[in-house]
Amino acid sequence: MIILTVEQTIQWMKEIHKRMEVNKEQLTTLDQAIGDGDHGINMERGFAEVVDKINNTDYDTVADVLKSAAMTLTAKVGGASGPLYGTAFLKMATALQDKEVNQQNFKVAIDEALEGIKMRGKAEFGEKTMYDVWYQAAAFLDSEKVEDWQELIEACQATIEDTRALIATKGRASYLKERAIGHVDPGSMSSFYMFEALVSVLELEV
Amino acid sequence: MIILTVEQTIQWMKEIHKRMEVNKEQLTTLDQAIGDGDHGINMERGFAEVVDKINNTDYDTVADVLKSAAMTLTAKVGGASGPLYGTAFLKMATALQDKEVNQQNFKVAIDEALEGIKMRGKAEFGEKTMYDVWYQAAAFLDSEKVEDWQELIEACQATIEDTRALIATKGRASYLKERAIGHVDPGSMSSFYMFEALVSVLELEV
Amino acid sequence: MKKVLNSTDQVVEEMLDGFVTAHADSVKRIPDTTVIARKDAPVSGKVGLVSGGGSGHEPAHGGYVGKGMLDAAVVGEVFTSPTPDQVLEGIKATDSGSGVLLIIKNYTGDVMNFDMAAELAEAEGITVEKVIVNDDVAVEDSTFTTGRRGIAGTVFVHKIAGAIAESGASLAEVKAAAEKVIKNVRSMGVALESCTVPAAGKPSFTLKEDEVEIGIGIHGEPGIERVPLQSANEITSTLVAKILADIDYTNSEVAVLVNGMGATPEMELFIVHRQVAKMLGEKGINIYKTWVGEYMTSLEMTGFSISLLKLDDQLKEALDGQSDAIAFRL
Amino acid sequence: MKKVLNSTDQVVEEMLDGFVTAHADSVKRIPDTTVIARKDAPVSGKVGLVSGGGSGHEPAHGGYVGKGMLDAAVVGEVFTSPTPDQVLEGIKATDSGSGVLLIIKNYTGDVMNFDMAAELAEAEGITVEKVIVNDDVAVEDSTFTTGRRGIAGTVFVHKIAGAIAESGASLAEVKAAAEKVIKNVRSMGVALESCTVPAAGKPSFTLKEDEVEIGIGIHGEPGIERVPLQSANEITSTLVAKILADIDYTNSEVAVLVNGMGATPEMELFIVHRQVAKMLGEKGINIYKTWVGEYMTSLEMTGFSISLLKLDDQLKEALDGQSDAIAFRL
Ligand SMILES: Nc1ncnc2c1ncn2[C@@H]1O[C@H](COP(=O)(O)OP(=O)(O)O)[C@@H](O)[C@H]1O
Ligand SMILES: Nc1ncnc2c1ncn2[C@@H]1O[C@H](COP(=O)(O)OP(=O)(O)O)[C@@H](O)[C@H]1O
Ligand SMILES: [Mg+2]
Ligand SMILES: [Mg+2]
Ligand SMILES: [Mg+2]
Ligand SMILES: [Mg+2]
Repeated sequence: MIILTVEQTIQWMKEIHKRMEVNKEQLTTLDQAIGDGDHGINMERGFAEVVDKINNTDYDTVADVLKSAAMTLTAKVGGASGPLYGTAFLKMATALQDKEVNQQNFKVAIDEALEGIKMRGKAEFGEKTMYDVWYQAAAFLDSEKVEDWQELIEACQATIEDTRALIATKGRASYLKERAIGHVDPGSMSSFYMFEALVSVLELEV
Repeated sequence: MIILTVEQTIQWMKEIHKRMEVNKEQLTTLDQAIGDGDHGINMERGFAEVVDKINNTDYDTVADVLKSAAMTLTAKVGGASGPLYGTAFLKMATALQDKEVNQQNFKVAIDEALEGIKMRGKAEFGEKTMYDVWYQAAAFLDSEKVEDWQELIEACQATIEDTRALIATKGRASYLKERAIGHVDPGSMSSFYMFEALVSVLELEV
Repeated sequence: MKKVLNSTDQVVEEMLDGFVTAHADSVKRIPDTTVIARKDAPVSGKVGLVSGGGSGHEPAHGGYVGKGMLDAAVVGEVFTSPTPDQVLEGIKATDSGSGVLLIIKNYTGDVMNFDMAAELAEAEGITVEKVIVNDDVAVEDSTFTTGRRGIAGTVFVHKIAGAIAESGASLAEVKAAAEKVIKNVRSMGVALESCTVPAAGKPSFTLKEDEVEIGIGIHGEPGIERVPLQSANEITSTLVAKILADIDYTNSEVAVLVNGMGATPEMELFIVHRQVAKMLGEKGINIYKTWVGEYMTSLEMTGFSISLLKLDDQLKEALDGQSDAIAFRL
Repeated sequence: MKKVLNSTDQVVEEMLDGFVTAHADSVKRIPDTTVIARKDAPVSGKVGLVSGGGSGHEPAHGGYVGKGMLDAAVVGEVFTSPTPDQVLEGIKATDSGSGVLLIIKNYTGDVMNFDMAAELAEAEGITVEKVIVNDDVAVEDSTFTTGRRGIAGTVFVHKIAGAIAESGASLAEVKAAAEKVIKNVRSMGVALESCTVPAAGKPSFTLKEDEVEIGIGIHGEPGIERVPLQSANEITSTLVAKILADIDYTNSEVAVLVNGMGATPEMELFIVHRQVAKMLGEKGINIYKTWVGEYMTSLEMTGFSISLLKLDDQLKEALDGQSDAIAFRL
């Protein structure tokens, strides 16, 4: 069964942008605490560009939409999150090339995205980065067939809370050592919004 | 009748220093309002040096004490007030050279100091500078024989209040035009302390 | 936030415009990019030197573009690494066929974006090498983590690699010289007050009236430790001691860089330098040359960093080489 | 007050010490004075150029000492003119028998102290001439008052008089060139935040979060008007319009100096320069050369000034002349 259409994928990007806009200041504040205070700015700017690009392009496949997003994020965001998200979406696009997006294929795509982030960022699970959230999301999709997509949100949510307790060993937060404890990782938070946005379109009637 | 001995002149300088120390912040605050915020610092530094110099020198005449003060102020203060007060005290010293300090000679000395400030600063009465206070002090001494030195303090005090209402046409306060109105001139204030210190030693039993 | 701006999302664009307008005799902007290049780039027969990073570090990096230093600086958003396509433009604008060296400061974002650009350039047939500057001793050097950051010591890498490249050396030689500098330069900084990223609109961190943050990076990242405000000599001693503990400077000659973070009066930087010179003198470390001023800033952050570069004859000669870069004339 | 200091009454002493230590290859301190002189002063056969003023304006004035610019800078306490005996030491250190030109900024204190020094020097048989810089159009030029202040435009006087002196010109010729610069240079500044004099311990003035002070001097003196914070373009337009109204720059070539007051990020100065260039372009005024950076600061004041110097061939040539001064290498 197809779980994601071209229309839904476009909507997914718009829903992400909406969340980045609304939470721009929250993400920036999180990044001020343990990074350099630009994550919300980067994300909002990046997804505004993605939406702009998508609004001006016709798409035949989900893969094409994701590829557009990937290219735009890579070319417009910069910083750590630009290449990481750019890679994640590019890997998803490649995995879904010439395929319909059923749950099985989508799971593979998320696995690929996860591998992409790992490859690009040299991150492992538990280093207090966005990787943690993608790792949990992938793990969730691995578990049988999904009945209730809300559970994906909950899984991600739990991971975010887990990052709070961690010392970071990748990204700028790693400079802080113990002082990073008690703070949520901004990239994990923005990844959470991506999955939250995804669920909101998966449940759309199309 | 001698009104000022060597001892009293030395004491005069110490009394000035005491007042500059106590009122350093007030003078600086006045100068922050309409100048560059260093007058209290300049005055305290200058008279500390004067006292230091005087403590380490033996004097035979009032003129010598005043000359020491003049040289020290000129060499250690800088800014506008350094040359102006340096000149004032130097002119007093010159006027009192080889003379005993009776009221008549002292009056002439203050007249000379006044002329010195005018020559150095090209100031006239009513330009909202220290000149105003010296002008009033000289005018007061011109008026018959002084019975009550407290009246000199009152004359100076009144002049200070007068400077508040003026637009300045000399010194940094002149840049402010109308905005200088309502603020007392810092140099007038420090001159007031000099005369206040003078009266305190004139009334000393020696 | 009180800044001289027109619009927070145009700061980089307008700065670049103002920069090339001011210095049109020596630099150019590659059209439709955020790349500032030497006016005569690519310089035929010469290895191209490209650096860059987020903006907000002015005069880095545009100020270091010029004969004897960088061929191009690629500029990102404030405190945000430039994107791979922009870096690629920088590489293309400076490659004369002799290859291009990328001088990257060790931040995850910078490394990833420059890496991707290098891959793209290689795909277009341009030979690219990279060096990664990691002079900040405030951060632990560990292979399991991100490792030390690149901060003000990077300026020495630009200068020396620039002189070597100008002498007609090969890409491998220029890279080797840059790596020698990286191996021999250490830095550490302190902040008294935070900066404010224009688009964020509020300070990156807040310190109490009597607190300083030791070991800050150059992007308003928090440092390693908050301590009470101390005297200039004490703060300086802390930083210098940490630097000297990291590599052995005994009996060596060094170049010193006392770098203002943006809002610290130069007067205070000289007071710091006085203590640096005193400490080095006591340790028998000879100062070959000193720079005091703003070289790698964090917008209007108050604070400073100290960098020490251990020299040998090759490095000395390269350090003394002529430079036309606007912010590093020699 | 949060500053990198050891003791508020040692700032000048320690700064001078740090300065000469950092730049011992090109400058020296005349022992027991606050005079920074060219290492080779007095330069035989050359007119000596002496300037100075209070400290807190760094890199002014020590940074302008060097071949092609000043022979000596005499430094006073923070924002306080140096005393006559110190200026005299500066004169004596630089007179090679060809006479000395004093470049004085028009402040009552500076004028009086330098005047007294000139009298003392003349008494010792040294020929001394003076020029008084008064480029600040924020202040009215009137013979009944103190007249306009001298601000950042003074740097152009140093540069051009320096080049003319270096060419072997006579005292009269150097003075004439300096006066030509003074006649043709105009400046104006704005502050966003005050500075704090170390010994005062509190800001010289206070502005509201949305207020700027137009027409400030360089000592934390209040300006002429407080207005709401505007865009970079608007503030710049106000200053440039005031400058252009003062002398006729039509069809001329100009040198531009966009000068940071101490804490303004260079990024913002370039945004200002962008608008300056735009306005001059619209008026058909041609920019010959531009400087953007910190040249005449007020400690850590936030703000900037703009200076325009109208050029002729003589001034252009002198402006282009070589300079070894630490803060104005050319
Ligand atoms: N090596 C890495 N691997 C995976 N994620 C990383 C890595 N480094 C940083 N990140 C993620 O990127 C986020 C920061 O993104 P952003 O603030 O946009 O970039 P920058 O750190 O360059 O300012 C972090 O919160 C973290 O989740
Ligand atoms: N031309 C002048 N004639 C007389 N007094 C002057 C003149 N200019 C300034 N003053 C006096 O000097 C005072 C300022 O002294 P100070 O703050 O120490 O010097 P500066 O203005 O150089 O900082 C003013 O308040 C004023 O009384
Ligand atoms: Mg960030
Ligand atoms: Mg004053
Ligand atoms: Mg960043
Ligand atoms: Mg003063």
